[in-house]
Amino acid sequence: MIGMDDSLRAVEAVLFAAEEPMSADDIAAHVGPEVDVAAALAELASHYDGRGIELVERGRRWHFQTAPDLAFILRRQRDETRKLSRAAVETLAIIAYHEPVSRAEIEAIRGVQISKGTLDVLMEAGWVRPAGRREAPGRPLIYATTPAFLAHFGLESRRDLPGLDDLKAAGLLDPIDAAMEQLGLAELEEAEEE
Amino acid sequence: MIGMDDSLRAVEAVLFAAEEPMSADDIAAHVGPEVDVAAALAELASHYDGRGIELVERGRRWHFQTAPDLAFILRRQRDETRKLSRAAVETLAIIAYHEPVSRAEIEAIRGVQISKGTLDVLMEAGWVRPAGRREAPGRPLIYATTPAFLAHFGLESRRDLPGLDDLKAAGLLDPIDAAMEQLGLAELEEAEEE
Amino acid sequence: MDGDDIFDEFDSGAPVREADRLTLDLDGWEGPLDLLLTLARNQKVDLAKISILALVEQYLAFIADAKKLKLEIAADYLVMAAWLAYLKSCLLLPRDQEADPSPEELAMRLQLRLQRLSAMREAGARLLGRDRLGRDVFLRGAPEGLRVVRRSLWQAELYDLIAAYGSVRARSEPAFHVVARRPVMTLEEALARVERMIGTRLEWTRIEAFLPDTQDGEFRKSALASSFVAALELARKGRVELDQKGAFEPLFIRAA
Repeated sequence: MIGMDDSLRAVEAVLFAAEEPMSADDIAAHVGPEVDVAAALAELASHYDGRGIELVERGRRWHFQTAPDLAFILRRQRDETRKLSRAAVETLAIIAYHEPVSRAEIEAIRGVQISKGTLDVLMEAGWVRPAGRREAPGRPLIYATTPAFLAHFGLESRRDLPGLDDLKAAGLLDPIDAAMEQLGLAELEEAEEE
Repeated sequence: MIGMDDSLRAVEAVLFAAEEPMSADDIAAHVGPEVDVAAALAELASHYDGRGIELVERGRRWHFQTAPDLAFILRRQRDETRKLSRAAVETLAIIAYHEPVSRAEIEAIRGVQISKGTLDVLMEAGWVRPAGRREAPGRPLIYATTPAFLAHFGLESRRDLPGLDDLKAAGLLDPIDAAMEQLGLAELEEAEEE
Repeated sequence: MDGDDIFDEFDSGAPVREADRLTLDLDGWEGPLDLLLTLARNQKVDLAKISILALVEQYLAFIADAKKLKLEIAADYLVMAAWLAYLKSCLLLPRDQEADPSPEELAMRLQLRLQRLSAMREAGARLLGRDRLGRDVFLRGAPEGLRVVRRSLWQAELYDLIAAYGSVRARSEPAFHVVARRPVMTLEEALARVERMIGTRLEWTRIEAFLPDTQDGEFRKSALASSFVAALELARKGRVELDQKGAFEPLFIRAA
């Protein structure tokens, strides 16, 4: 005859090592007929109540599980600062200057196709959101910037973005630069396909 | 600030959910810096002492496992682990007690060449790993045991290897002098010329 | 006889073999040291106290028996036998004071080797006998697992944004390409000119004589190239003949 303590220990170990939830009969098959499995389960459940793990019954089967309020600990979040790719920055700029725009319009302005991932990244960053559909053939999705976009870039509103004349004055529309950048573009696009 | 109870619960949950033994740092990464992991581990270990499950330290990593005396209950639900060959067992013992050792040193102790497969089996089991090269002529690869070796054989550290102190005291773990193990080949050659 | 199979039936690590089986069984020994160790154990004393001489006798007798039975004996067993025979003679013969190492030293080394192997064999057996993970003790059967969720914090500066827009717009500005006119003689012009000038000239004339008179170096180059191709074309049609003594030599042309 196994004492109550040993019964408890046996049931505890069997449930711990089990790969699936176990019924009382499953457990009895392991620990032997002399063990009062129901009593052991009840005592174990009360012992683990309020601990980091608990013993739970689901459809007459028992298993240990992590206490639900601690689930967040099992998913550790790690933040990584990453720089936006060139394609993403250009896409974001086009959306900011032209919003709302469809993907086809972005591509027309950029002169280069954009991958699905590029828009995803901008949406993940919280800077771009889908802003409905254009009432035009195909009803394409259109995109716009978010308040988080303005906050991140320190803008009161989109009107704070420098206009084309300002860009020209700052030399940012210099065609020679553009030609040179275009040369490098093919490689950049390839790099984005990671 | 998390209270002591919550710290305990968090560490307990992490160790229960973990798929592998965890170092205190691993645990801290999940439960957060405000938890005194060492204190929680000590308290948990004493809480589980004598239960059907226990908290053990193996090579500075911690895990829960079933109590050894309950093996008879649990064994039947498992496939018998594959049996190791005598060559593999001896090689494992030599590595564990002498580490790091080169293959030539293992062969010197056993008096026979070891087949390539023997070390492979030990590495595949995750018990042995290459541990760099000896700064000696030929720069031979040297081997050592892993944390998984300690975990498998229930050793807190290599200091717990059975009989380690006695073997040391008897000089049986002194560095292997390959020349000495050769029994003096020069004399042998002389003998053969007779 | 390497006996080094990975998974055989042996799981104890501690060899227990019957003395009377030794003479018949040469398989299953893991080398001469293994055989020696088993013979030594048959002396039923502490390895530190065994008689090396008796052990040597046993080993040599064993090998002799095996030879009598015409059993195949691996070379390393024979090497060990030779060495042991040498050791035996050293131990029995009058002492050579010069000998280094001394026979006693050699005997002690052999003893130490046997002790070492024996110690590791026992250690292996003790390891295997421990409460082993996955055999005697078990990890949690269905751990939830721990996950690390990576969250990207995207970074970009306002300047990057504006500069990117500038470069996009600059790229899409219509570009004007002005191609400067260069003085060239077309192939058609050269063909007509060479054909007209060659007439029925039967004397060899250098191709340069067919070029227009010009100070413009670029135009002259173009005219030379076109005239050369024109000459080849005319030669193909059988209207002219070409002659050149060697590479880079003057090229001569005449009517065919």
